[in-house]
Amino acid sequence: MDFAFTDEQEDLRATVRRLLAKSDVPLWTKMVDELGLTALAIPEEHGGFGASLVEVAIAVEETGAALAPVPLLATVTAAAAVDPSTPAGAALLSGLAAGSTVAALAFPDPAGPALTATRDGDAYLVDGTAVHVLNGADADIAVVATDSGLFAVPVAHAKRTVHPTLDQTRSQATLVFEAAPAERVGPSAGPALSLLRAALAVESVGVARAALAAAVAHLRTREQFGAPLATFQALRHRVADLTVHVEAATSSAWYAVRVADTDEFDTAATIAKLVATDAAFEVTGECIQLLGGIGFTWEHDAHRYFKRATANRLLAGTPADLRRELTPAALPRSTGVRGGG
Amino acid sequence: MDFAFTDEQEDLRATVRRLLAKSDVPLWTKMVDELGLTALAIPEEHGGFGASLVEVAIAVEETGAALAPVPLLATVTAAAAVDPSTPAGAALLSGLAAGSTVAALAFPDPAGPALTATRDGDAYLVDGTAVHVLNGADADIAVVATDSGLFAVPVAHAKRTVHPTLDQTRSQATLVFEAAPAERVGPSAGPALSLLRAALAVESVGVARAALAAAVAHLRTREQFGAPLATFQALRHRVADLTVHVEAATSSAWYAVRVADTDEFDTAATIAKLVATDAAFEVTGECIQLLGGIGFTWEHDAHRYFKRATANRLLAGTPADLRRELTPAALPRSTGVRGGG
Amino acid sequence: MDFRTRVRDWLSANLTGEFAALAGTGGPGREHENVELRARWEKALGAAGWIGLGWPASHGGAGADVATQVAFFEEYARAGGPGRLSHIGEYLLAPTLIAYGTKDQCDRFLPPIARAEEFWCQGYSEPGAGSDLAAVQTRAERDGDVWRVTGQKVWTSLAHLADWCFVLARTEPGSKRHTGLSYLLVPMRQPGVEVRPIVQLTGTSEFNEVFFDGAVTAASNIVGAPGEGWRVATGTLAFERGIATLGQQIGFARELDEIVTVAHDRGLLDDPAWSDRIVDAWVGLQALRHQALRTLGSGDGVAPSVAKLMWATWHRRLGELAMDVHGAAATLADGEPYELSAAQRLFLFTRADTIYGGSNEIQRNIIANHVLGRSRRG
Amino acid sequence: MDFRTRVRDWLSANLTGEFAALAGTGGPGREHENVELRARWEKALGAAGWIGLGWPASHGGAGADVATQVAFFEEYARAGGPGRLSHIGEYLLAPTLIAYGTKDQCDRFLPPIARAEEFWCQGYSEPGAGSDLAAVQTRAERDGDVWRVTGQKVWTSLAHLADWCFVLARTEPGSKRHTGLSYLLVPMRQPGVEVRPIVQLTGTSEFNEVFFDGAVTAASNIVGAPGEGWRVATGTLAFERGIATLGQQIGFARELDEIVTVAHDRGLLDDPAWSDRIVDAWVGLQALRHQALRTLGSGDGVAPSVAKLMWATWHRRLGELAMDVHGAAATLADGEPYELSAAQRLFLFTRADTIYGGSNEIQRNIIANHVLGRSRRG
Repeated sequence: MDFAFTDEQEDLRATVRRLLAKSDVPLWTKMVDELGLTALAIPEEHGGFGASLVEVAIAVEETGAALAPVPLLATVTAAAAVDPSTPAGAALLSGLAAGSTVAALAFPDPAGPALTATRDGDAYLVDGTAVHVLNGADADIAVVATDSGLFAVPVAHAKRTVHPTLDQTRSQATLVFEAAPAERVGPSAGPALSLLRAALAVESVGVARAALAAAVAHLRTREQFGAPLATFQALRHRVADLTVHVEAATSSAWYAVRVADTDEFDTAATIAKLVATDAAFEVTGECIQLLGGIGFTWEHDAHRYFKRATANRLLAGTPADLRRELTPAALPRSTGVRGGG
Repeated sequence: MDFAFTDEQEDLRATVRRLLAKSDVPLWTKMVDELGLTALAIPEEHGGFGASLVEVAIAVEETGAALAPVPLLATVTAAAAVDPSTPAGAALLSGLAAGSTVAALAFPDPAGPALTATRDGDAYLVDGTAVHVLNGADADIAVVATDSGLFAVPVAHAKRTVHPTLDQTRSQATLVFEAAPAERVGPSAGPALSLLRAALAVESVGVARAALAAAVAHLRTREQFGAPLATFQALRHRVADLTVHVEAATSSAWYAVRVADTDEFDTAATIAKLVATDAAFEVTGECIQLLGGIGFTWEHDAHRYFKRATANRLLAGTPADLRRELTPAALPRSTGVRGGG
Repeated sequence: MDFRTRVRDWLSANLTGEFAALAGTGGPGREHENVELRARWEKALGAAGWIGLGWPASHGGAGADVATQVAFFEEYARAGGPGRLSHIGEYLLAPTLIAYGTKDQCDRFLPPIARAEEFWCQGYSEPGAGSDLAAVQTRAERDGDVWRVTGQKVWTSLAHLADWCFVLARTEPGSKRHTGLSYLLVPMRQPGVEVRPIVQLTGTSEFNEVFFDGAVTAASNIVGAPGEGWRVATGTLAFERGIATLGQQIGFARELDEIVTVAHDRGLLDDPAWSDRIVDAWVGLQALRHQALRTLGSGDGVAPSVAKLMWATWHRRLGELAMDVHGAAATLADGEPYELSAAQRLFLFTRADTIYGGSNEIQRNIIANHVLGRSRRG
Repeated sequence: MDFRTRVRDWLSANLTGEFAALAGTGGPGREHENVELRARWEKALGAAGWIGLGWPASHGGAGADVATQVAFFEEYARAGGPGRLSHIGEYLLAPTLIAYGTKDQCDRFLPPIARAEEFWCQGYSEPGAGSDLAAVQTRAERDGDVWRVTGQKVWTSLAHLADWCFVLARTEPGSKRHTGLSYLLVPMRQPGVEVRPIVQLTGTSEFNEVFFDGAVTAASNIVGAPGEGWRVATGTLAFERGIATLGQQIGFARELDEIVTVAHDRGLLDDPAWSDRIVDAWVGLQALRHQALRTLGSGDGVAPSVAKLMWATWHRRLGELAMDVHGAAATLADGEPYELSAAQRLFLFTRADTIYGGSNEIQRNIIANHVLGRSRRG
């Protein structure tokens, strides 16, 4: 397996990073119009660049590192879930590639009733409630995971409640569908959740890396007791441990991206979500500690990284949920006897 | 609640410590004959000193710190469990006070059948299997926890299997009783397990403290990269964290000792066992790390502390067992609604 | 009537009427709540003689022993008494004055503290110094009958409410670190003092920056001799926590209860993985209690540092548990603009627990100095 | 036939007969097992051309790329191949000779390694120096045609089996730290060399003390110039792990399987608290694999340190889990005098994992130097 990035992919990363560093407004317009980030993995025949999920993940990781309040993750995960061979899917992808549409995946509460789609002549009607829809305040189209496939529903046809969020850099909405007109954009909701999880994992890598970089910059410049904080071994070792967390998160998140087209994807995305969001939570929390007093001020970005990491950890499957989902993979036979390796 | 020790108790501690420091042989004889340590808490009318469990715990903690391979903990916990108002109990206590008898508490496998005592005329017959009997190789009398009370059984009447142990400083035996003649020495086996747990907790405090002292001595004398290890902040902070563990273990273990005569004892002893043996496990394990290479040699005592801590953690209720036992206390009402404090 | 009963009766008779709304408000992470009403409540406490319980009778206190003071804190916490506003004066300044101040200073400053007529704040930390309390740049110059104070302090709790501030200032120009500092008592309500709240990660505020720009105080308002400020300031630092600990733990138990209720309502308690985690939190709380009971008043040098590390670390983990039992719902705030749930506030503010009042790192330094001997740094 | 199949077929055809008893023996914590038989097994490996796969063809190797070498390790581990004895020569000395040695040295030393006719050990660590590899006191003096080596090395794996030792010795009297060291190749089977096994906490032994008392080696047996020893030694330290990692993880998976079996047999798997804990161990193992796959051959400077910290810490926790699933029974040994169960051996020896081969502390120093810049110490 090759984890290396091509020169073009490295260029893409640098370009996205440059744009984000400018803190340009309107950022989203530039991301879409100038860089075409929503078009990356969309097939060329639908107006995209025909690149892979790797390019998408690069953009998501960098956007996460900048905590940019744009609906990139929501839109690109929705795009990646859509089946281009469905007519409605193809049409939706063209809109997403052009950047004229913002989309978001929509899932029901795992503890509540499923979302359903029923045929109504040539069309479909979607019913049910989707919760924690990411960037739900901005989305035009909800790509809804029902038990009979993936359906595109204009958010205008749903009752939308936008919630205040702990992590203020990303909105969430509850969408209530009551016989909402919908178009089928995929035969199965299957990979949608894994795509969202893998994207949250990769984004969490960016969040953790950026938080650690901020803490490292602080340690290198700030003096205490007559010496730079960066010379205190207890802090050095803490930074080393956090680096290990970031490295592990990077590996598991990118492993999931690299196996996105294989049978392994669901398991890999679940592992990545667990490993990377736990790591980001630990790293961003410890970065507050490394920063000391300013770390818990509103003014410093440290709490924003921490809150994003907290949200990414609890959304789309809590660590407790993910562990239970992984139990069959980890303990494949009830006899407890498994083959080596 | 007063945790302070009286001058006499401090003297006792110093005396025990002095004896242990001499690594005298035969240590046990001196502990019994010269210091009368098995007689401490036995009432004066039965040949003891009539002191409290505090004095006993002092001796147990110090003996643990020295990893002395003597059956002190086994004998004094058995003595403390015996009811002096029973005729056989009074007789047994006299023997224990005189040091002519070594006793040990005997419990069944919690997952197996209970030990039983049945009346046979004026006497009793004990049946069943006791496992992990501490110092089972040395014990003359097993003080057996049955479902109908506490019974003294000469080990000569049991089938004794002495096991090799991970922690070579304390033997364990399995005792199989088949209609073994027994005398009733207490109306209920109730407090016996709590006494053993509290004693293991206090002993673990001694073990942890001694291991940390050995590691601290190493850090203060050994130089690396041109400076004493004790000046490396990462190691200093580790020692600070281990000190916190030792302090917490000390408080919970001694709290249990101080409430031994109250209704709180069972819960306090269970908490003490959990807190103190987990702490000792963590501390003794990390001390190996702080010592580096010599820490995992047979020659250094570090592994002996670690193995004793490991055994104390797993015997008389594993952490997993203890948590389950504490669940009703921690979650007293199934409604989950509890009064404050 | 025994002391506990007296406290309990008084609280149940007085934490009523307008004060009923105060139950559970204020305190760390919630200092912004009900400030004016809490100030009135303090006056009621003072009038009833509950402030200064531990001061010697010769200084207007009740000369209560540690156990009695603990009993007060426990009953106060059990009754849901609000976070205190006069505690900085009562527990930090007053012991300092009693130990190092003149009779005139005690006569002038202790009674208004006991009556809650004057609130205090602490001017130690400075911007950029982090936990290094000796890195004082604030300076004070003697100018005739007054000291003129110029400089900046930070992390000053309740400065916006305070009438006075005890300030560590450099009075010997060119002096370094612990030398040349003085301990000055400076009135807050004057033109040369500006207080700016620091908004913290919860969106609320309880710490402040305090700017002194030629602020004036009478020449007599110095505790100890000029240049002795470090000794005076550190001599009473240990008063900061300790006695309040057992009362604080009652608040912790209440937070844990709320978590248990949520876990129960969400059906988590039948899952041993969840109940084990809650049992661990409960066991940790018992361990905090055992630690406090064993070390309170023992004079053990590292006990305050051990206790701070233990409770701050335990409390931070409790905040994580509070979020986890809510699951994904914990990512939604209660209202606009940034109204947080109790669990979210607990979760976020406990990140500050391990930093303020002597960070975990500082506590580890103190313990290591004790166990391993002093090191060159930290 | 693809490479993997070739390896698998050879192993299944050869790990039979007397060698069948070797399955799963040897390796860290078990180096004392079946030593003579394993030495014969190494000769079989050598005869089949499996030793030196990664060496360039110009040096008698197969010039295999990283993926191929990984494939060999994976198949070897999957087949239960025993712990290797020739790996120190193959993976530590050989790359050093290829990078820094003369053609004569390569011609003399590489073929006997490839045929498993000569085993090697590594003479770096010294008593009292801990992780400080530059604290070398062993000295070597040039005496006509030979070097005479005197000093003591410690933690020398497999020294009792080794024919040769590569020794870091001080050849410039009075030199300090990293300067004045030379990298010498010293024959072990001579009167001036004494090997004493170090008994470890498992009661078994795989490390040794090695005493050199005027031990002799030919003047030509120096790699690099005199005084360049530090550069030569550290230039190839990173070879130590890395490629073997994925094979090592197959062994870890086998250990985890045994734990799962015990947990199942004891009825623990129906308890979510236990299954969650095992899932966490399994997830950690997947994370080790992802880390290895991403960083293998990447040339990332901190990757070996990150990997070492990750696996050693994970493995230590696995050892604790192995004991815990047995419960109280884990406190009983298997037999006299001190025969340990697999779980006990795993548990105890994993305490060494975080110390040998660069302790966790040393790895953290290396990572911190990379992320924060070098510090004065460590």
